[in-house]
Amino acid sequence: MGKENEIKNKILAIVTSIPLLLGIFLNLPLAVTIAILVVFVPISTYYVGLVLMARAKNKEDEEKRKKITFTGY
Amino acid sequence: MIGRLFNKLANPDQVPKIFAFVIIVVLLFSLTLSFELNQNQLYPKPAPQVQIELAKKNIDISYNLAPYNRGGLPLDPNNKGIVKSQYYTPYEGWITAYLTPFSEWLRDISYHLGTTIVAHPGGILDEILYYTRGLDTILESTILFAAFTIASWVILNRTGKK
Amino acid sequence: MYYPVNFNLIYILLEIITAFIFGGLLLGLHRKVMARIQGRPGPPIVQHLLHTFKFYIKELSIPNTSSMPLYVAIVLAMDAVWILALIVGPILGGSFLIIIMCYAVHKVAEHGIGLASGSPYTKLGSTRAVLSATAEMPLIAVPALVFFKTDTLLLDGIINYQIVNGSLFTQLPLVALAMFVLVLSKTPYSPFGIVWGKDIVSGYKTEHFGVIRGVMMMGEILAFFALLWCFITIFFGGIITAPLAYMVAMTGITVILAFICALTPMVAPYHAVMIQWIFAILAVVNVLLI
Amino acid sequence: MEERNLTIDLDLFDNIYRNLSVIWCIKMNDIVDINGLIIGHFPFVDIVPYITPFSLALVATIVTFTVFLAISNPEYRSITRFKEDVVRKETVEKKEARFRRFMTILCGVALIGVVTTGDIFNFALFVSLTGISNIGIFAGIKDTHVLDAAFQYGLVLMICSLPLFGGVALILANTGTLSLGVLGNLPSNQIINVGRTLLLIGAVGEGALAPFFATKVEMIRAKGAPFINMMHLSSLMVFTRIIELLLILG
Repeated sequence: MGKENEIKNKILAIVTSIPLLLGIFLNLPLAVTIAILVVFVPISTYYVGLVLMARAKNKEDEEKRKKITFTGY
Repeated sequence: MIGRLFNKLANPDQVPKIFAFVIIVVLLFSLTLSFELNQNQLYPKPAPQVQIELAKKNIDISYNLAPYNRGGLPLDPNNKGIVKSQYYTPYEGWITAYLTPFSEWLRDISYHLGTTIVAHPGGILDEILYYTRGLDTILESTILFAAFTIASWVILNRTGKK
Repeated sequence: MYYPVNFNLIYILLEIITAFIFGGLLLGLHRKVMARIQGRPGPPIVQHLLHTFKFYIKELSIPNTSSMPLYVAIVLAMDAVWILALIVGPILGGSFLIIIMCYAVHKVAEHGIGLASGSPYTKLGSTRAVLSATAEMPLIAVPALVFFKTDTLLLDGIINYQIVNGSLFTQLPLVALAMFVLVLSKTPYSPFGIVWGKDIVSGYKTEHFGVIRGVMMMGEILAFFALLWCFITIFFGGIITAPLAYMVAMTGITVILAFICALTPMVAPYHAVMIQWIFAILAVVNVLLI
Repeated sequence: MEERNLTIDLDLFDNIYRNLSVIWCIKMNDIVDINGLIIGHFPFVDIVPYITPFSLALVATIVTFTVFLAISNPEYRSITRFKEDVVRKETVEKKEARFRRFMTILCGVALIGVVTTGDIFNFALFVSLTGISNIGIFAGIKDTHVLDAAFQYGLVLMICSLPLFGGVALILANTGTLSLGVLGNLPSNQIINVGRTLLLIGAVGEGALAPFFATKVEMIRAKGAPFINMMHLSSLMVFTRIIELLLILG
């Protein structure tokens, strides 16, 4: 996963959460609410998960841990 | 006993036989019931033989077409046929009733597509079916074409061809 | 039945999150009880939830052999379908048939998850998913027999019927048993859990890790919660109405499930189909007798 | 019981058929009890699809699945052979994949018909169409084990057309209508029950559900994930729909 991919995932995570935020602030009809929840909750959890994963991977201690495991070989 | 039966069912070769057997059992059971037709849905015309006799009596030529003649004069807009339809339509009793949505669209866009409407599936070809149901014709031919597609693909791409 | 025109999204979202957390705790409890029966200390009850969150920060790598949009999309479909079930069931009190559909799609998703990765282990799991679906679909259709008793399949209507005529559990015990077997087959480590049995590594889940596994576990938690909710509503709807009572009942059923899971071995695939099919026939007999 | 039926019918046919639009809004008791509120209906002349929350959910599911299955590539299989020191990646041939993808899309379209139609004859036709496209999905495979099972499944499908259309014919002959909207209001009798049983057997054979599942389980060992998944989806959706249909008839 390159840098571009991470940026793309961040953008997608924000874009897919926008309908949920809209639904919270506006009073939408029921059908629209259901559609938003069913479609966007899984997708946004997926992309938020990808962003979280990238963050966890970029942490310094993660790098250190990797080094140790590789020298361990 | 049950175990042996299930072992048989687990073998694909046996499945059609057992399936057919189950259908036979149900059909045999159903033969013992009394069958009743819904009289009200029979075609609202005299029986074919009676029609012919009536025709002889009245010297009406159109009655020679006995069961297929549904009354009315051809190409006469004021003289509708006598039909008993399942679904309501303003064009009921006409030869062009029960067009599919696509045919209706064709009818509405132009004056010059008469034959096309008549000839394509879902047009009036299915008039023969008495129940005059447009989509059925399309579906039946679709099933047929799907079968033809599969068969031709299998034949064209068969392995070990010379 | 009356569908309100405006329904707050926050309310529904909170309900889904509650279902997720409570379902996760229930599955944790399930593991704990099983461990205690087998004489082990067992993980803490929050372990299952922590497990799900842990996968969110683990690296995701998609196998080179997988069939691509399907690999991700089908896991998301599994989540989406149970969110739909949770909206239709507890909030709207809608048709039970929609939950049958959700269950069907869940089985399709299991099959697809197994196929999409291209690994032979997941392939085995997905083959078993098809095998179990052939028996579980009739089983979930059995509560449709409740229709002959109550003349309605709307969950609201079923609750109303039970408030007037007493709980359905006493009237249709064998149908309740069939539904219970269905819930049992969706519990981890169950005798009918042939799709994720440890004899085929992890069944259809073998190749899924990282974020995707987290999303998948979320879907499974929601599924467990939704099925438990359906079971309680359809057969004890008149007695249990308050949310707290629901929680107590769910905990009780989870403990029973844990006892069954801990004490029974996993049956062979074809035998699982056979046993479940027998339960379905028993339920039909029960309905015919009344 | 039969005579009572006929007298009811006389009233029904004169009043109700003429005002179908009125019925669809008010008198659809059974469908409302099973599916929830009827949101609307399309008065196509001979086929009257009605929209309920149930059918909306089904259509949404099927459309989503069909789109995703159609755009997915088939998966690879890594294969090692004896005396060879390489791991080969095998997948479905391009030509074969194209044909099977077409059949997958056809199956999806037929499934949408299955779940929306409000007419049992059209239902039987659509189910046959899904069956034949399922066979198409498996016809391209060059694997004798799979083809043998697919052959048996094809036999079952052909046998299935008897119970499916026979059941519909029995119901038509007895009640005089094929429309689910009207059938939902008619009381059930023995002949309708036989028709329902036949329809159920037809759907069970079509979907290869237990106890006739052996063919399907052998078939899905083939390659080509998205296409095979469609077959599973179709059989389960047909089963879901037939539950609704049988309950409406009752």
